Amino acid sequence: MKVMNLVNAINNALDIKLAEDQNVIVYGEDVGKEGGVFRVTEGLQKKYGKERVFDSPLAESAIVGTAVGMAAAGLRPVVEMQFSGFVYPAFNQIISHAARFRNRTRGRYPTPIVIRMPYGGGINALEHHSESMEALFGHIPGVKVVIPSTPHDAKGLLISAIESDDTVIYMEPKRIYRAIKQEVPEEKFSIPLGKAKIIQKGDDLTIVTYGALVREVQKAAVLAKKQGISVEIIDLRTIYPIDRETIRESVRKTGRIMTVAESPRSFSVASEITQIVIEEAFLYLEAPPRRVAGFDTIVPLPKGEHHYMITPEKILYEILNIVNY
Amino acid sequence: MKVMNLVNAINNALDIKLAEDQNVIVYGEDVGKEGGVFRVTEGLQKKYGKERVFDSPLAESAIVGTAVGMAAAGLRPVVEMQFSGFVYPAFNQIISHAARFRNRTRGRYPTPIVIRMPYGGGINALEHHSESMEALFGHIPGVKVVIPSTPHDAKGLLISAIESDDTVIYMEPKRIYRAIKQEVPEEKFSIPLGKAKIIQKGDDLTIVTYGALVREVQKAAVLAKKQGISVEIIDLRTIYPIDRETIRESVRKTGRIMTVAESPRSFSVASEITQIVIEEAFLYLEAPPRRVAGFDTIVPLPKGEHHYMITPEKILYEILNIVNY
Amino acid sequence: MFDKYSPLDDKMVQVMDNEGNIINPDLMPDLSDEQIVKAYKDMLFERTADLMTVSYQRQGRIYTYPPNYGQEAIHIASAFVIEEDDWVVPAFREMGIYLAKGATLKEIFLYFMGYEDGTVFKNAKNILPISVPIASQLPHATGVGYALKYKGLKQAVFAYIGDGGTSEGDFHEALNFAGVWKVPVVFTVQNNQYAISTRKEDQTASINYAVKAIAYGIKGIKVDGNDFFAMFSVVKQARELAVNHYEPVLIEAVTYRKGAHTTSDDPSKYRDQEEEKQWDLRDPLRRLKAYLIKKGLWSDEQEEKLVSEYKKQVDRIFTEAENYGPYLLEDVFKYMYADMPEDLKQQMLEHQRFLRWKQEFFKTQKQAINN
Amino acid sequence: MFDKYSPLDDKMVQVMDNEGNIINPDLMPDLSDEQIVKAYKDMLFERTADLMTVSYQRQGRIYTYPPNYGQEAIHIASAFVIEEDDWVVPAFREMGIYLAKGATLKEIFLYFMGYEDGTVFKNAKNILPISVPIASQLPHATGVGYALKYKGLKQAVFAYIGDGGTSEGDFHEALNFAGVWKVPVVFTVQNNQYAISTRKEDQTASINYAVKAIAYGIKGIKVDGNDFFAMFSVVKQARELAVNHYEPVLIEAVTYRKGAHTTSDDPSKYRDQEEEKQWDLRDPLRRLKAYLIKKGLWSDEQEEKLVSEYKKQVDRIFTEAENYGPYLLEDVFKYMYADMPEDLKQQMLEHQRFLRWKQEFFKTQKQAINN
Ligand SMILES: Cc1ncc(C[n+]2csc(CCOP(=O)(O)OP(=O)(O)O)c2C)c(N)n1
Ligand SMILES: Cc1ncc(C[n+]2csc(CCOP(=O)(O)OP(=O)(O)O)c2C)c(N)n1
Ligand SMILES: [Mg+2]
Ligand SMILES: [Mg+2]
Repeated sequence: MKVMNLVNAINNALDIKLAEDQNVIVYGEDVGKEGGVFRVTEGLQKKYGKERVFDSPLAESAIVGTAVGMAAAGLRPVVEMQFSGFVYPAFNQIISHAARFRNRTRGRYPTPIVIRMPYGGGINALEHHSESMEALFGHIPGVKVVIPSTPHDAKGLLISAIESDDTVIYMEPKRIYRAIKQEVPEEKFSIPLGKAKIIQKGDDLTIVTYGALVREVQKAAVLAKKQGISVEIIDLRTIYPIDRETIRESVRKTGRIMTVAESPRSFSVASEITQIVIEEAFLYLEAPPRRVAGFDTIVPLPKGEHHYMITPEKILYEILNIVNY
Repeated sequence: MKVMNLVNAINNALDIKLAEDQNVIVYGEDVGKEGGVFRVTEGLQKKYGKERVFDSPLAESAIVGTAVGMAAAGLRPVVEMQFSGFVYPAFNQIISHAARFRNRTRGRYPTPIVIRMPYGGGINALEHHSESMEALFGHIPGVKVVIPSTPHDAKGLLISAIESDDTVIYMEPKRIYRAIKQEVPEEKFSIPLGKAKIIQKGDDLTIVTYGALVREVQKAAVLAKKQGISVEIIDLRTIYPIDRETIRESVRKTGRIMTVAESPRSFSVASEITQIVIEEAFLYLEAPPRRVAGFDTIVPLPKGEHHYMITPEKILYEILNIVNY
Repeated sequence: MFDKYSPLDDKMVQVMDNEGNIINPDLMPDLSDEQIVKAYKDMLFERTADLMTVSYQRQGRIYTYPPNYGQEAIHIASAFVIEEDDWVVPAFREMGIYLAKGATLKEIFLYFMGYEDGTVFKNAKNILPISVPIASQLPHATGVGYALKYKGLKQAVFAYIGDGGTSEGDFHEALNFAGVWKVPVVFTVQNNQYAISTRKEDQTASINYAVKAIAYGIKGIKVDGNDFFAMFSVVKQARELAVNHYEPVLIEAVTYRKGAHTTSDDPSKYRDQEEEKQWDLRDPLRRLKAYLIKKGLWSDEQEEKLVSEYKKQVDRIFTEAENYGPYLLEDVFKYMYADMPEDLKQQMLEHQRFLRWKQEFFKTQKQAINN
Repeated sequence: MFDKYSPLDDKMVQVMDNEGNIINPDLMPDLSDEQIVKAYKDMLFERTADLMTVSYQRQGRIYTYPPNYGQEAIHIASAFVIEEDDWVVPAFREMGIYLAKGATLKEIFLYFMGYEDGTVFKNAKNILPISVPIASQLPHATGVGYALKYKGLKQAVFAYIGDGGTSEGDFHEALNFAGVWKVPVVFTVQNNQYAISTRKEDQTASINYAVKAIAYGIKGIKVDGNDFFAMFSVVKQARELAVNHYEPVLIEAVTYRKGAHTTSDDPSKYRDQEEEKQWDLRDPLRRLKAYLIKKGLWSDEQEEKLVSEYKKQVDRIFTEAENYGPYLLEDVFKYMYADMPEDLKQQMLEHQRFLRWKQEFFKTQKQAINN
């Protein structure tokens, strides 16, 4: 075991996979010499050489597009989008190819690609550096979408993502890149994709969340406890395919559910979870499923960001709303 | 009044706006000389000249990106994506600029752009020519998303879209381009964006739908009637911002609601409507809101498309399910 | 040839004139008469199959189809160069190449009849599927090239695109990456004068398409794509640059789309017959046939006989394709992910429940639905 | 100049050497001594403001900031050419141009303090906001150019991008459209040798950035971007081509990013001090100052005095910016649409309800939250 933050854990997962599989290739803007703007790939070029870990030209569409070609020819590329706000030039390659090659070729050419990207707000960043648009990826048939919330999960999920024969969008909550430290096994281990984790048991209410907001929900749960409310917290871990079973069992027990996420609220993961709950547990509901999400606005620049960010107080407010329904 | 199909009605709306506003410019791939692959812009280049209606090079990102620049300099571009399946190269320009310029510049530079695109399945097309990905646009803060279902609406909504100071994604259900004919006023009229339309009153169940599926829902309603079920049909018309009020009033009355749409079901318009209904009418619900939507798969090529398409029978099946809940 | 050539001079490499005379013997490829006859036959086969496919479409027996008519020399010349282990990255208008690579005509028919099965090219080695979103296939070619180089394989990648496709960002990014990575990729722009209805004057202001190579530090060459010999020589030398020197190459193959853009298109809307006639003189089959006839290697009688054989063959294959098995519900779901997610399984089961209900319900109700 | 120049020769247009000697008098612009002194002062102001901004950032008084340090000659020379009605389409590293266009330093500070207000450039005519997604601003420039031509206005558009940005698809598409549409746009690539940590060898294999113009049938020129005179002459003539002949132009301005990519970046990770020293000799201020001193138009004393004035001025403006008003909740919502949708209004109201509750609740509960 070794104490790691999220950055260390992701680096460690890449290191392990680069070491054990010659087909794994890591590239993207500034990931080579510099080790990425967040230093996630630091040291890997030195260790594995420029042919396996390298800086690409500045062009997201070709970064993903070349990965599709590499995958077809047997490699397992892990590419980085410098920020999730800059993934859009690659959208066509993701939606038209990475997500579709397997189906188009009836399984002949799978796309074992991982597209890593830091996402989310709360770091006082420039425009386009703070968004949470995971729901867009959730709606694209053919990709999986993974978001870790701890160093431990970041490692185990990334290893699964690299080993998956499907394209995985792997979104990294940059706000907690260095904020959470944890003991993580140094050896290889993996966490299955598509399985949520109950990180706190509770009776009165289920909260589904993921990424950086897991921590905020945990804080809110402490506040709620002082109000005599027992919260069950589910860390979704995988946005698609969603673990309906874990959600179902939890909400059937608690009778109340709320999704907490930072993205714009309309057409969001929260809406989807509400739909799932309605399908799976309508008769168990004691209150309407709520969404605690960002506004349907652009994330404000730093001076206005506090209006947008979801705080433990806001979560508590919503907890009280749902419990007192 | 004149009998028009959807293609005629859209052409007519463009004609009217080109005639009355010198700032309106129409361009895209093959929209000039040829009048577009669906002939929607036929005759307009001849009438208004090559400077106002023209073929652009084959590049969707620049089509939208130049429109952002034109809009900043005072024009009102109406651009065409040849098929909605080819809008993805333009995603960055849509999400990072067309949707954000107004907010970024605190209103100084609005983006009065209309991005037209045929969408949806059922025409036995090649790959990428059949998808319905309107939910992606719904999740992007800063754009409006409009889908007409009749020639009359197509004209009135397009005129509003062109006159709107916001970017409007205007999706045209190509399956009914020529299938529906209707008397449409020849003079200018407009239909406000963001307002749904109740196209059939009913008591037992509300069905929300839009685009080509309105017609299928109407057929299903006829079948349902034979089973003694009275269906209220809402044509959403605008995907964002959604007309919560019309939905709320209807479902409070009927107690049951179902959304019928062709897109992949996860993270879809249907999920969003369920969330809205839960927020607006939880205590009025006699059955869980249902979604009748496409599978979370890629739309199959023509020989498999029938598995995917939503038929009146399928809608009826779901109606019976919800009514017998 | 590449050493002396600059695309800035806007010259077009040619070996044979419109009447089949060899006007540039230096570049005349070293092919045996048999090989040349074989090439002509392959072009004839492609053309026959293509024209018949268009007529099947007119009969409503196949869906939208993009004809290859007029572009056969590009395909067959390339096919003659492409080696078994080389990779092909298609656009959608290179039938002759797919066939040479081992794809079957039946598969191609299946694809345009609406089966994904048709683009798997099951027994063809190292060929990617047909790619519809314009230019988006080129980054794949660069990526395959990277993998080949990374693995130390002596193989080339042959990627295809149209003239209009050069305007897309992906064209730029793919060629730029190829230049930086120095990967063994031969990019061929089939300049058939049109992107649907759009001509070069509305597509780009560059003097030609080959000069675009300069932006990527790679070699570019413009060749008469209706001249089998010129095309063969250029592709051959491009392959050598790619495989032996890791030099990507951009080939502009000048040709003419004699048919419609697709069977949904009507070219009379945007071009005149005079132009079509002019290009008939440069028709790739006409030219190679003239050469063969002059050399006494071919005759109209042989052609007539062969074409009628080909027609029978194509028709037999087409009928076979028409009798292909059903498209099952599970085929919609099966290939989405390596392991089908539970949710997808449920969606499939739910639909099956509906299908069972439907059968029951409409049997008992005897209801007519006006679909 | 443009007639004789070919970017294929990879020559860099220069007027002044590193010591301020005029080595190419033919291209020496016709500027008065006062104008040249004014230009130097503007460069000095930009540099002073820039260096101070970096130090404010170090003090935690401003967020991430991309320094302009070393690129001042490009900005001020361009600013001297750009006319009042001309349009500017920024990337994010052209402070001197924004200021010349009428943006205020206060606004620039506000932007990097985290207010959208700072990129409105309220009293600046015809300038678009700062654009963060690389290369995505170039299509806007082409679009503005189209509008100007359409309206028959004799105005040019000046668009900016970095060397790395040339790899993006939008660079390609924007320049290609500009070439086809023949719009009056001057595209300037500020080649500061780095895209964050990435150098040219990993960015493109073209011999330089100016040759990329050939792919679009437009003129391309490579100029010493640290040479005020050369830069001025090139931009001036480019503007004339644009405005009088609707000829878009691509300028590669060779410079060096003396500072970090942004204040979050640490260049010592990827470049060595020796290189930085070499570029110090080519510093744009150093060179113009040498010219002025030789001509007796400037002195170290004058400079010292002026810089200390500038520092006070900048500091005053910065403090003013620091005292800018609050960012209200409604500012998050107000500008999303022309008319605020009902749904957004409700979201704002709901948040206000929460804020009122919060105040009440935590007053009574006296609870501490560990945020
Ligand atoms: C990204 C994208 N945009 C638009 C289309 C629609 N489309 C299909 S073919 C075509 C024209 C292609 O022209 P060209 O590249 O010259 O190839 P050709 O068809 O002439 O072989 C267009 C616009 C598409 N398939 N993909
Ligand atoms: C589309 C996009 N991808 C990535 C980034 C992150 N990023 C910001 S600046 C930069 C490098 C830009 O280099 P260059 O174009 O040379 O301009 P410079 O910063 O040197 O002025 C990168 C990769 C971005 N802003 N936009
Ligand atoms: Mg073409
Ligand atoms: Mg740079």
